[in-house]
Amino acid sequence: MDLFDAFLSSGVRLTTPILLAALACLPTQWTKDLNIGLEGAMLFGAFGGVVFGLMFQSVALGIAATVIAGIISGLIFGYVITRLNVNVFVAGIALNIFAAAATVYLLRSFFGVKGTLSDPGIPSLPVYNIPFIKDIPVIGAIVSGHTILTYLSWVLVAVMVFAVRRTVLVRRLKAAGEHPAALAAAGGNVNRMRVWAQVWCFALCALAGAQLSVGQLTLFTEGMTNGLGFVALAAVIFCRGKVKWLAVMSVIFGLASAVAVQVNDAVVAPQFAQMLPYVIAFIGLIVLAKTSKDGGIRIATPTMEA
Amino acid sequence: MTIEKTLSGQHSLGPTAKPRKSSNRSALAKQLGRVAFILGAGLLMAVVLIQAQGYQAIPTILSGLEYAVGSPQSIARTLAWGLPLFVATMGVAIAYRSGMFNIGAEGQIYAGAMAAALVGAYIGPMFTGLHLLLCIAASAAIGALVAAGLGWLRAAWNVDEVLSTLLSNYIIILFCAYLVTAPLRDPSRQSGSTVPVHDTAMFSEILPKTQLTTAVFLVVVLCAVTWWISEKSVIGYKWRMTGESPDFAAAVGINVRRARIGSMALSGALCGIAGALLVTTSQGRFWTEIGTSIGWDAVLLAMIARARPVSAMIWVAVYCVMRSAARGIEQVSTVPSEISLILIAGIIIAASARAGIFAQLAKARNAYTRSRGKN
Amino acid sequence: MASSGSPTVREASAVSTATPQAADDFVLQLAGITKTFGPVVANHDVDFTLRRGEIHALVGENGAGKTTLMRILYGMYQPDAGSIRLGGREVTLKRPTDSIEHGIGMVHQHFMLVPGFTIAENVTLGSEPRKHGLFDNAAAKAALEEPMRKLGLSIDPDTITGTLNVATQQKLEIIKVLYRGANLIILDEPTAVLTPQETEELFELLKRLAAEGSSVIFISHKLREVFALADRITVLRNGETVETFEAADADPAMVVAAMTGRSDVNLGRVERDRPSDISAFTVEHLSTIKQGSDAALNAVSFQLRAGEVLGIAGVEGNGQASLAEALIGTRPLTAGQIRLGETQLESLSVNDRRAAGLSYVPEDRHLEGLPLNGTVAEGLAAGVLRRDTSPLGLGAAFTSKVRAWGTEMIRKYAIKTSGLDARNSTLSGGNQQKIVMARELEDEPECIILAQPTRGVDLGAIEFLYNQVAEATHRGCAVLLISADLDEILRLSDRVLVMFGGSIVAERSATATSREELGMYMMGIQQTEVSA
Amino acid sequence: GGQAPSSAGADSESLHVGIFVDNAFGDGDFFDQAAVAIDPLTDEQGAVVKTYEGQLQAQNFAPLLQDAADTNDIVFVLGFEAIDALVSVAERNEDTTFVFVDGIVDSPNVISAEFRTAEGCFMAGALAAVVNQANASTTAGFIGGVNAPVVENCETGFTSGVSNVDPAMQVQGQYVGSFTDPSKGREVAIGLMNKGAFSMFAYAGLSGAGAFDAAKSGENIAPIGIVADKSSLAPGLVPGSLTMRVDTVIESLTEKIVDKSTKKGDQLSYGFKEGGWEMIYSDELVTADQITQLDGLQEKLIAGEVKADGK
Ligand SMILES: Nc1ncnc2c1ncn2[C@@H]1O[C@H](COP(=O)(O)OP(=O)(O)OP(=O)(O)O)[C@@H](O)[C@H]1O
Ligand SMILES: Nc1ncnc2c1ncn2[C@@H]1O[C@H](COP(=O)(O)OP(=O)(O)OP(=O)(O)O)[C@@H](O)[C@H]1O
Ligand SMILES: [Mg+2]
Ligand SMILES: [Mg+2]
Repeated sequence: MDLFDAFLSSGVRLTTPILLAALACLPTQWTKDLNIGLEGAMLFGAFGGVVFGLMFQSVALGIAATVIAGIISGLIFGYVITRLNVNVFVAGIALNIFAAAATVYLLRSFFGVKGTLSDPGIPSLPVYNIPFIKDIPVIGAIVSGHTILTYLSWVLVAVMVFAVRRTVLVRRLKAAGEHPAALAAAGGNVNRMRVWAQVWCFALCALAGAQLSVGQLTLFTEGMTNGLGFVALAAVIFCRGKVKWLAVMSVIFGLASAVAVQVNDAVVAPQFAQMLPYVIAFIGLIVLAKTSKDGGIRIATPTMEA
Repeated sequence: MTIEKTLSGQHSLGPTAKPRKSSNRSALAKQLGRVAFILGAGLLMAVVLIQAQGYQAIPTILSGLEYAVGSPQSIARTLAWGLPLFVATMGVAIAYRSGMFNIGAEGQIYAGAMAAALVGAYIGPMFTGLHLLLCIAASAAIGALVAAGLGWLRAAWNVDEVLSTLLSNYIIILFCAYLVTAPLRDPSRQSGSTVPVHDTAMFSEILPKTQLTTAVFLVVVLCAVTWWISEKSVIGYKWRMTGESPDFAAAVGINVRRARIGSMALSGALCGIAGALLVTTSQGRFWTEIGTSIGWDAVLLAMIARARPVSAMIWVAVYCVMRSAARGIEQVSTVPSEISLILIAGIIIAASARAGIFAQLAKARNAYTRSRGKN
Repeated sequence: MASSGSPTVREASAVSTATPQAADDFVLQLAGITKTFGPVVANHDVDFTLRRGEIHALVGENGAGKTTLMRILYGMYQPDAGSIRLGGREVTLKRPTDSIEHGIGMVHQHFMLVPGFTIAENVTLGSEPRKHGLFDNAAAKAALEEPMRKLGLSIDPDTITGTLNVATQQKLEIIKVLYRGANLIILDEPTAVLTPQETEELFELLKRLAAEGSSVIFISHKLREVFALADRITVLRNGETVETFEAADADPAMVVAAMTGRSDVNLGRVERDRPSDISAFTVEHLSTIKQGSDAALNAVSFQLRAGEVLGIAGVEGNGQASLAEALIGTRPLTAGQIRLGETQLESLSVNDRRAAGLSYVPEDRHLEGLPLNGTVAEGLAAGVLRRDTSPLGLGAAFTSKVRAWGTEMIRKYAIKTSGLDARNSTLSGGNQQKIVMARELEDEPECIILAQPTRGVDLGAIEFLYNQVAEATHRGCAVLLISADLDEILRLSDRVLVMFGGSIVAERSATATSREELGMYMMGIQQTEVSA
Repeated sequence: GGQAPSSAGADSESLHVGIFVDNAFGDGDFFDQAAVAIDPLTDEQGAVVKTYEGQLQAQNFAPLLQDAADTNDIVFVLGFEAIDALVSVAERNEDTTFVFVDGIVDSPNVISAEFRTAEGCFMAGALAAVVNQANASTTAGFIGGVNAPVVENCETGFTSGVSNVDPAMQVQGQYVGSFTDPSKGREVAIGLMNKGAFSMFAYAGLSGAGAFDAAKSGENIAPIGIVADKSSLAPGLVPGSLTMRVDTVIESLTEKIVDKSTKKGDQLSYGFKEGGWEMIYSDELVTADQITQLDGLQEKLIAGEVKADGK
């Protein structure tokens, strides 16, 4: 495999968690409940992947259990932001802090370890090397040699593109965000839509986290999401609700991270290489605000009434 | 069905306001009730988490509190830990109050710490007060510059400040890390840090062995001034109105753009000063992780306090006690000190869900009485 | 814009399209409905009946509880007490779908259309046609054909709704109701955004539907419309039923008395002195670029004399909002001049324009008029601060000064509130508007811009506010009155300008024109040369 | 229910030892290796051991060190960031003996114990070169956590170790940029592999776990462990580890302090000779001949015949 192929392959791997998290977040943007707790949800997903994997001694069961836990969390989160009327921005920030602390707490309580949970018993997702294709330059690196979750993330992109065009559900999700009263008046259930969006978000974040902990690695470390959730958030914001652009942005961020990994400190200081995705996102944010007619996006921040 | 809620359009922190009681006493009672609920919820979570670790909850909490506030020394130590946090939280709160969600506090703290460390190390030595003044001024200036720049992007080009400040954290922190690992590194040190500041750029300790320095006076002054600007001054009125309703502010002739940039500048300046305090009260130099998570703490605390300066100060005090107690608990048990972060996240949810919880309870009670009535 | 035929004006003698029948012909009976929101009693023991084929008007002042009652009927709110009978059978309506199933349709006070959706998507929202579980766009379009034809609407169902004008959007709301096959149709203030001609067209349609057997509940603040359309009129006051009239036996004075509980409400022109001849405010060739849904200004010119009230009539979205914002300075100009007395305003900031003597009552008081979550004191403070503080604004007298002034304003404008620290959102619309008016009029401006000053304000408060405006003109203040309510314009103005598509298309003396004439200009059917 | 919290400062008869780390235990490396000393200290020397975590917050260091001074006779301090606080706290607490581990602190009140990083990493380099030669690879990989001096020192030692064994062999170095990002660490390892590296050495804390994980998942990598025996991270694939005996250093220093054979202000240095570093080789992956070759080199290093910094 030559270096360019290696770079592409690395880029695809680094794209997967970002893409999954971004796909997770997208419906919450439709319902105008943009969940900035992605980072925390992913961290729980990573933790769940390892813990459930160990518990069931099967990666498939482990991931299934993680996703179920994600769905339950989504229901709770949805309840909190709809029925209990907690601002989603506040809840998201609290979730991030909570996840960082709670995973450490649980790690200590249940496994008596700090920092890393690494165990030979942790199962991992297999990598599929597709015959013939794997030997084609460029294509091979992109298509072959990844985990099922990478392929699933791209299937989900296609599913979402289709769903946006054809399904009633996506229409109602969007209506719940754009004009909730209209949906309510038409007999739809706004809160249910808002909860569904969060359920989807947490389920996919569970996958994104699991991809990190049992897909790319077979261990869990504290704070192992390392800001990926925020990068995914940036991708969601740039795509302006469009799945195709979401995929494109995720790939750009994935490749930017791959560059950071490949570039040697003789070329540029590692800090600058690491900065790349954030700088791209920052510039993108400005360009987006300058070029869009309605002047950029606002995250649903809370009103600070007493 | 809660269509009522969704019909009101925006999803706000609490349900739309009810008529405010005119008497101050009932307002106070309501406020106290709120605090009691929140602290009760926090205490409940603490008991559960400690019990789950196999310890007796109450004695454990008490020994933690003993560590945090059991003696004048403990109180001084707890307070000393929180000094930068007080300033940073006030900074974040004043931006929130003006409708600017500055979650870039972390980055601005790093920038401020770097500025103070450089001024402290490369200028001087000189008269202590002056040297400290220079350090503080430099860090306030750099913090203000960063935040005002982001504020300008929002004011002029409508670049969402939540995301821009968030991303700025990473960029600033990485840039500072670059500076201390390459051009500004102290060659005698094995890790990335700047050379130490001169002694004249350090606050002196008031109570021995507590780390409580004369910086406490600066912090008191800063908090008081920030409170006054926010709540009492005309410029504070303009900023608050900009936060409350930018369209209203524009229509009555308040310069919304200036208010946004100005409040961000003050916010950034305070965060920068918080960074300076990290350098000038304890570490004496900048290193790659100097501000670890103080900015995020400030963001959370300002949010719990709903950006009200007085309540922000109270919450910071409560939080400092919690953190200190958690460190104390960690020394006498195996309960991880992360418990304080879990609690604070739980408390913020409890605080913002309080009204919703009571509404749900009332609804359940109504449904119950109605079903009883029918039978 | 399409217009149908030449509408004739009906006087207050309604044509009954259905003969009153026996009680068993009630399609709807509401009995003893009570609904509270916390301390607010929105409906108290309300009774209401509706006959088959009847058009029944529901009137009452703001906050009387009309919308609440209808939302209960539409399943959006649950009543605390009372019963709902449809066709004689008692029903529980837990959610809008329940009501929709019972053939109830509602056109809401505010548009319930998702701006980013196509027409087909919007109309079918909530009961989408499906094929294999997926949205069936073709079926949706087909189902729209019939109702669209009925309303004389011929646009591509794939058009994005947000790009349509308000009259078309209003029609879409009705198409939504028809699409669902409703035979009990509720319309909550449907004419607020329509021209007289469009209103007339809507009324023809409603009558046709009633004749075909549908029953209609019609909410309006405009008595003229009520008498033109309704068979019966029910009046609500403070959440209670006052009386139900047969339209044929009632007259407007009786209804107003029932609504307000007063018999001395003036519905005619507001008495004022004649304006002076001194030119006070001049606008020349004002132009802006298009922003949002409102039309861009296209070289608008006019002049106001001291003490004069100049009305700007027009269907909303034809540049009135742009005009108000351009004048006060929250919207940039591309060309033009604004002169107040001797001062050129066009390059000044909002604050400086205000300092020069311009005042502004914005159209949307919840967004621009007041800090809705702020206190009454904060809402009033802007006025006193403008006059009395240093530019840097660190003056310490802030609180005491504002409080003294605020207390004075509450007294002078009879603002009903629990005090200076009450939240603005807890005040009724009329009292909120009084805060805005107090703040702006106490500035003693040389010219004041009033944008929709009495929208959603009840009759009592309107009278009070009109008197304040009249008093200001006595002092020599020039008033630019921008309103979608032609009655308001005709009652208050000396001259009327009509705006269409961002330009001024007509100038008339208020006493020498009629609603119908203005209506023609508002629709852009006629155009005259206007001298600035 | 549950147990009561243990009260601080109980049992004043026995020896009290504190271990302070500037971040937190669980780094998988240095700090955890120090924690290994807790059991022997308790069992063999009858000491009461307490740990303190600075959580990388500057305001925590001095108060926690003060707490440690208040309760303990001897306090071991690990982590460069705490040096400033250590110096000032040690100055004010004459009764407590402070030991800084892994570096020299210029203070008359502190005992310093330094590990000669370059010397240890030299042997890791030598192992890497030997393993590479056996596998026909011409490149060795070095993964650093961040570009801090201590890591760069290690890279220097590693590079000279490699070229001492095989002057023609190349070293590819790459920094992860974080000590806590194993998934990036994995990508870096794979990146180095694609640049031709076979054996590689990760001085990168938790990020280094990524390299072992890559090997475990089938990438063609021979990761060399640092600080502790890391063979369990990729069973059967780790040719050896450079272990850093923080635990034995702590134990032996405790003994020395108790029997007063060392005193404040002393500066001790640890290398292979003093038992600070130790190489562990895998019997399966490294032949007896190779081990002999490496042991020989280690002897020369100890004797000063070869220099770890390549000079
Ligand atoms: N969701 C709500 N929460 C609290 N109070 C409400 C709510 N909806 C209506 N109200 C109150 O109920 C009363 C009746 O309101 P409603 O909207 O029914 O009046 P209305 O007759 O339709 O007025 P308008 O002419 O302004 O449309 C008002 O005083 C209002 O304050
Ligand atoms: N969703 C709601 N929640 C709480 N209070 C409400 C709500 N809707 C209306 N109100 C209350 O209703 C009162 C005024 O309502 P109303 O519907 O009469 O408004 P309005 O004056 O007609 O204004 P507009 O016509 O511009 O909406 C206020 O006291 C407000 O607090
Ligand atoms: Mg209404
Ligand atoms: Mg209303």
